[in-house]
Amino acid sequence: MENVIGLAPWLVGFPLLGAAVLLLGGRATDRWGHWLGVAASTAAAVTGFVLLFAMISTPAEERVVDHHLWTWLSAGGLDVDLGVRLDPLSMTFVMLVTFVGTLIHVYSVAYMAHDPHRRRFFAYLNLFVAAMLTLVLADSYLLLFVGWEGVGLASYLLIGFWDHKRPNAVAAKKAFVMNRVGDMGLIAAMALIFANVGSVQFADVLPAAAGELSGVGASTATWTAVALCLLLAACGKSAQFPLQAWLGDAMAGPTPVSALIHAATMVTAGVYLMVRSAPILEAAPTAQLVVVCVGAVTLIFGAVVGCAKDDIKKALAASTMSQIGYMMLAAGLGPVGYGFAIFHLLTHGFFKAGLFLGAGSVMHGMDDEVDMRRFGGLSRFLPVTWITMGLGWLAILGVFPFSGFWSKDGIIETAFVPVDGQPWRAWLFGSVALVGAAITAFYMSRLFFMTFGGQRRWDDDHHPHESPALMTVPMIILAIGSVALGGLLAVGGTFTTWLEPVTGHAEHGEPVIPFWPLVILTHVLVIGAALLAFRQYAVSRVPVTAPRGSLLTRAARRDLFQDATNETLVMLPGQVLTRSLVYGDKAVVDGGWLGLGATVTQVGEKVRGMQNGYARSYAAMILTGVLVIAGVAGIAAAVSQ
Amino acid sequence: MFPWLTALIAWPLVAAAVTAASGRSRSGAPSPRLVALVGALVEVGLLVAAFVQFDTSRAAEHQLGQTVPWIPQIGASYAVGVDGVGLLLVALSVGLVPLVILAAWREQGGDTLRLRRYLVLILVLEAFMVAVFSARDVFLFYVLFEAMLIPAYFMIGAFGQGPQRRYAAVKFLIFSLTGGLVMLAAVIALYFQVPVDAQGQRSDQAFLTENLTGLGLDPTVERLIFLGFFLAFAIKAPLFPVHTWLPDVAENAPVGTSTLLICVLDKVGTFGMLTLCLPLFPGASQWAAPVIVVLAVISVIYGAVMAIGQDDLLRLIGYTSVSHFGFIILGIFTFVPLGVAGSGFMMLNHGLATGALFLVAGFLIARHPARSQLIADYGGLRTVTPVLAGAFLVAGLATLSLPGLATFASEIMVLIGAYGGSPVAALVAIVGVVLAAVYVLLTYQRIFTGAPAAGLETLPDLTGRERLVAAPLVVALLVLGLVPQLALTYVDAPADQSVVAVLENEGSEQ
Amino acid sequence: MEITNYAVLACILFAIGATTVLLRRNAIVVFMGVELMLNATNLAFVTFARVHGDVTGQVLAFFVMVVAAAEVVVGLAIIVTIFRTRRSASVDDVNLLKG
Amino acid sequence: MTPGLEVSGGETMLFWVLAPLMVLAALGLLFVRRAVHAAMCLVFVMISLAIMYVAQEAPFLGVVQVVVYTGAVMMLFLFVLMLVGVDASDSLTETIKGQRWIGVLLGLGFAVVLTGVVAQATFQSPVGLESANAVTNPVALARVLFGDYVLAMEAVGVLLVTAATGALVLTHRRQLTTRRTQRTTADARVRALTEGVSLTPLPAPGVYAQNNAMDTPALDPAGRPVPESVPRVLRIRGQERSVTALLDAEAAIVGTDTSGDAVGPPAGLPAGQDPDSTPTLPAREA
Repeated sequence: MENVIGLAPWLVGFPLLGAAVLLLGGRATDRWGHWLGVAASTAAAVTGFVLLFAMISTPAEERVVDHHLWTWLSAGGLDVDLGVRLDPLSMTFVMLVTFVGTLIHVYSVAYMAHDPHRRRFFAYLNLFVAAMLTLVLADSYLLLFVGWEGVGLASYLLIGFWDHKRPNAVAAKKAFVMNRVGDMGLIAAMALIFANVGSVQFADVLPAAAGELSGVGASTATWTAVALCLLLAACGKSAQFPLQAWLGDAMAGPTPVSALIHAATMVTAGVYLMVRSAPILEAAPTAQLVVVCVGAVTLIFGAVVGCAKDDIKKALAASTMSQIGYMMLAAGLGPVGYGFAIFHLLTHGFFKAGLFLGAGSVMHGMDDEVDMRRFGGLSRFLPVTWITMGLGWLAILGVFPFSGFWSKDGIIETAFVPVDGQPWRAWLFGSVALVGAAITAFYMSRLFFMTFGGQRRWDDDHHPHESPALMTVPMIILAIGSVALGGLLAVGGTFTTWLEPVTGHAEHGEPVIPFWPLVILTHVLVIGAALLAFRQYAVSRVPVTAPRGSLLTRAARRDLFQDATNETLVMLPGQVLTRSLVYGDKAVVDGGWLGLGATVTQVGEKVRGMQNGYARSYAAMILTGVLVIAGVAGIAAAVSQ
Repeated sequence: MFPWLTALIAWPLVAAAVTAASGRSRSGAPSPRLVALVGALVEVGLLVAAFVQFDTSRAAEHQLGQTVPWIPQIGASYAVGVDGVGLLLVALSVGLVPLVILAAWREQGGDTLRLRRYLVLILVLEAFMVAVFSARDVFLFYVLFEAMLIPAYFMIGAFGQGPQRRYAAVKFLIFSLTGGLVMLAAVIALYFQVPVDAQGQRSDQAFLTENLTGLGLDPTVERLIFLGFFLAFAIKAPLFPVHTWLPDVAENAPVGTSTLLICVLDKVGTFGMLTLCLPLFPGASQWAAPVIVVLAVISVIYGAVMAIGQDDLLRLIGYTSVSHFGFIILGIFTFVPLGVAGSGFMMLNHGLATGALFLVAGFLIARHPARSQLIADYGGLRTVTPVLAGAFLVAGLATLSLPGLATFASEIMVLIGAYGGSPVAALVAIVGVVLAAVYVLLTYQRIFTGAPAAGLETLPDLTGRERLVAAPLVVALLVLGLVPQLALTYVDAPADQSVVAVLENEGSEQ
Repeated sequence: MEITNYAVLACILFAIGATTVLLRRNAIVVFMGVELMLNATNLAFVTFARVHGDVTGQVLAFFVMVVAAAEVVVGLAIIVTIFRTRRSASVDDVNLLKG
Repeated sequence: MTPGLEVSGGETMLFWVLAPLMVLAALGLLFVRRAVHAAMCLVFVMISLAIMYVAQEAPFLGVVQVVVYTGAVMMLFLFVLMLVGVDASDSLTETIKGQRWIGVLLGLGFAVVLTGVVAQATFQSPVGLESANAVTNPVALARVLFGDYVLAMEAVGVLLVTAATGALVLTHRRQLTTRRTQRTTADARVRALTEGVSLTPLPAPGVYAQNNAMDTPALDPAGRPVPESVPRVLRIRGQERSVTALLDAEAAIVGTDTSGDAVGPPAGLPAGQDPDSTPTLPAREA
């Protein structure tokens, strides 16, 4: 491990270098720029594999390695190293990011083949990967924050990639700003941590939170505050309730971007932050409960929204929100949950990337049409896409033995485990997770059947065709992952054990419903929901224009009024405040000073009357002065005598 | 020991004189702008030499200077010397001037004579700026503080592009003078606080800062004198609610002037707070800190909200500075070493980031057929002028303190540090981070995204000269972002010393 | 008689001279008022020289005379110049100092 | 009286005679209309002062006072008056609002305060200049002047030279237009003919048997008086004499009837002037 740790910085270095060359090289790199991007990402992935094998061959207790690069910030008591922390958790992310990221890079070469700015696109993709790797490799909260915001920047650039259309630019800005709202939380958390621990290095903070350091530490209330601040940050980045509104709009970017954001980077960062800060969460049980609640709410929220969306990408986006909700829920459930959260994140990374790439493939074949009501019966025209998406669909449904089953079922099971002997929490969150699984099954099946099943609903000027190999190969690889990865890693608890150096070992508690009945119950619900969707969207006709729908449907189509709420609660008051302050600055603040000036001027005008220009008047004034002085002197002399 | 600072102060004056004499009618004579640029670059060379001479292990001490009696009768001396913070600000002034000159290459209507006058003023201002950051004598500091107004006044009023340039120049002058005169009263009052010797005489170096430190003033006197100084610095900085001159100046002055004025000259305000107010009046600083912190936080939020609401691009940038100065002041007056160091660092970074923003905005405006400054007159320029858009975005990201750029390191230091001193203030100030994202990205969105605005479809992209202007700033922001320690070694010790001065005083009072 | 009577006389003459400056409009007469004031001070100088037994007072009076002579020369030249351009010797016609 | 110095009876008398007269003359500065009269009043005050100086043991100053003030300064005043003020009669009506009352009040107040202060003050007992003037007053003065005040003396010398130069510069008129030669003057006159300006010089004043002065107008061939023949200043001042009065006076002396059978040109018509060629000119102002 020690001999290869020096490679770790290159995980960030390769894609960063790639981005720099592509951005600074300008048009000169247009011809081969995309391949450079792919190469940079591949190099990172290869480096990742090398490190992974090195780590596997290291004893479990030596797998957490801090690698110091240089002193980044050292002033006024704050010492932050620029360094890398490589442990199983970050290793997992490195592999996810570099591997899936590379596949998406390859896919994009073909997907963006006709875009004149493909080079720039690859520069941003590389930047995205670099930022995400910085985030997961950071050895301090401050460095993590660098990657955290870097991801935000990259997503901003990519969502707004086609910013010659104003709405895309607005969506990009919305994503960045909402992320920043979350970032406030991270800054506040760092401030709190520094004030209490005197450091922001993981190596200092996490043991302090775990109570392993004598003399350093803070009260539960403080840790709760820290954890809630971190949660705010995670909500922003991972599009959790109430900062979820940017995710749907983020579909403005090219489809590979969506795949990258949803599967490998960005939204998973929140879950990473939660798991990374596990000791802090555990020092703050209240915060844990809040995390679970946020996860649960988002889980249902995303699922409900997903049921109503006709835009294939937005439906997938809603699904991501919901799936990340699962992970957050798991992350709030303690040590066992962490493992499943990350596990689900990993499997989700594969099948969601596959689904998005599939959706991109469909759009590619359908001239960028995204309305599922204008798809239908595409399975004949896009067989590879159909099969790979079908595997991804089964995975996300959590059907045995696909990947999703191993991770999602784990979460549901964990949710049913009572915490602190409080069975109501087990029942509540367990059922939410269960219901969420059912709804997930419904809307994902709806998506799948509306796209590939039923009759064709597209016009004659569409000529659906299968995508080129550069696009299908990554999809196939991802589909394989969706099928097999979960099973491979779940057997014998491989993955949970793998993470133990980070999350600590924890025994499974007993769920309130025994394991096998729960699996069966889940499957019954999931398959039932899928059949319902099949009947509704594959067997019966799907109207090309959306019916008015029930109240809930209409609300869900409008994202359960999330934008309306934000506009009413934040934007409108903000605009009113801005306008009134701009007016007030001119009228009151500046007006006050100008008024003061005007008063002086007016007094001057009055006094100016005395300056009539007549020498004799001036002489009279002089004489008056002399008289006054002489009089005063005389009186003073008289008095003193 | 060679008096590096005196050389740094004197050289721009020489360059100004040569510039003033150059380009007179003879066709063979070098053009004034070339002379000015070479002069400014030689100054940069001097600066590099000064940096080499500076001993970072003694960063809290004043170095590179000299002390010569000036008016011994009133205890004034020509005493110069810089600590780490001063050196960074000197570097900022010296570094920005060649860029500003280069940026003004084709400004002032291509009129060589007019441009020559402008460049001479820039160089004179540079000398004053370097001098004011290195003054170690309060009287000298005051004189320079006021002297800077003269070139600045003309650089706004005579060379501005806005319709209200004279109004702005006069407003700037009156605000600054008001503060300056109150400060003069405080300076005089301070002189009389210096103890007299057996003959009833005061030291002929009474105005040296070290002779004014630790006088053990009467609290009331100390507070009054402190307020005199602080008012001048707050106006200069500018702090809410005495900021209103700044947007007018930003709107009407040429961008080069705004760059020097807001990015460098205004730092005198915060620099003065850090190097004069804190060490000289530790008790009063603590006494006034709660109010100042509140004003600083208001500045942060207020400046940002105002920036969001602006229609004029340069005015907007002006308001962003109000917000940033709020951060700097917040960092100084929470008396936490980390925050103070962050403020010192931020003074440098704000100059780089806002300077870049101003200069790039200047390039943008110069391209508009009507030289419009209204954001609404632009649109969709990313596709037309990608490099310009990129430069603007980087400058904007630096303004919103994106991690990886230098501004981030300083801002986070201020926020984390301020939390240690005043948690509520820090938490409120964090909101400024979000607002910064809004004003930067909103502006970028309005100017550079969407379909190109009518009449702007064929604007040329940044020329080589303009790229040469933007590149050093961007590189500096990136390098200092990745290795902030390069600058922090200069800032850390002086910041520590300032805080220690305040806290020791507190200890002695208890 | 007391020697201070001279001083009182000087005061009265001075006051009259000052009043002349205030009331007359002809620049030449105003000037005469100024001369009267100067003369009054000279009288005071001479008187106090006598009181103190020191001729320095007389020397000062002498200086006053010389300076007054110089002043008259310049002052009258100014009046003449102004008269040439304005065709008036009234001090009220020259009010360029009006604010 | 204090022991040091006794004011002699003669001096006392001199003072009480001169002082009221001086005050009166000084007040003349305030009240007379004509600037010339004011100047004469001032001359009186100054000469009286000179006398007082002599009485106060300052004979040198007394002489200088006469020479410099009355001799040089006041003459300068009179010259300037002649240059500028002949027809500028000074009206005493006040134009600045309230200035008169302010002036009077201030003057009175000033006089009262100064006098009050001076009269109230206690001075040391007068020493007198007997000992100081032992070497005669001019010598004593000279010792101080060229001893203690030599620098000031030099400076004052420079001042005088500067003042003289300054006066020259101030009153010097630059030649702004081309020089007026005889030819240009003649040409201008010819051009001005159309405007009714005479080509010839103005007629000289009348010459009469009994009276031959500037203030009497000449008569034209028709026997009418020509007002322009009288200098402008006299006309403005109203100091010209009417022809009728003149002729009446002459007639009274000669004892002949002037209104009777006179055929030829009236007496006093300037010789050599052709009666027919003399036009009646409009009054010429310039």
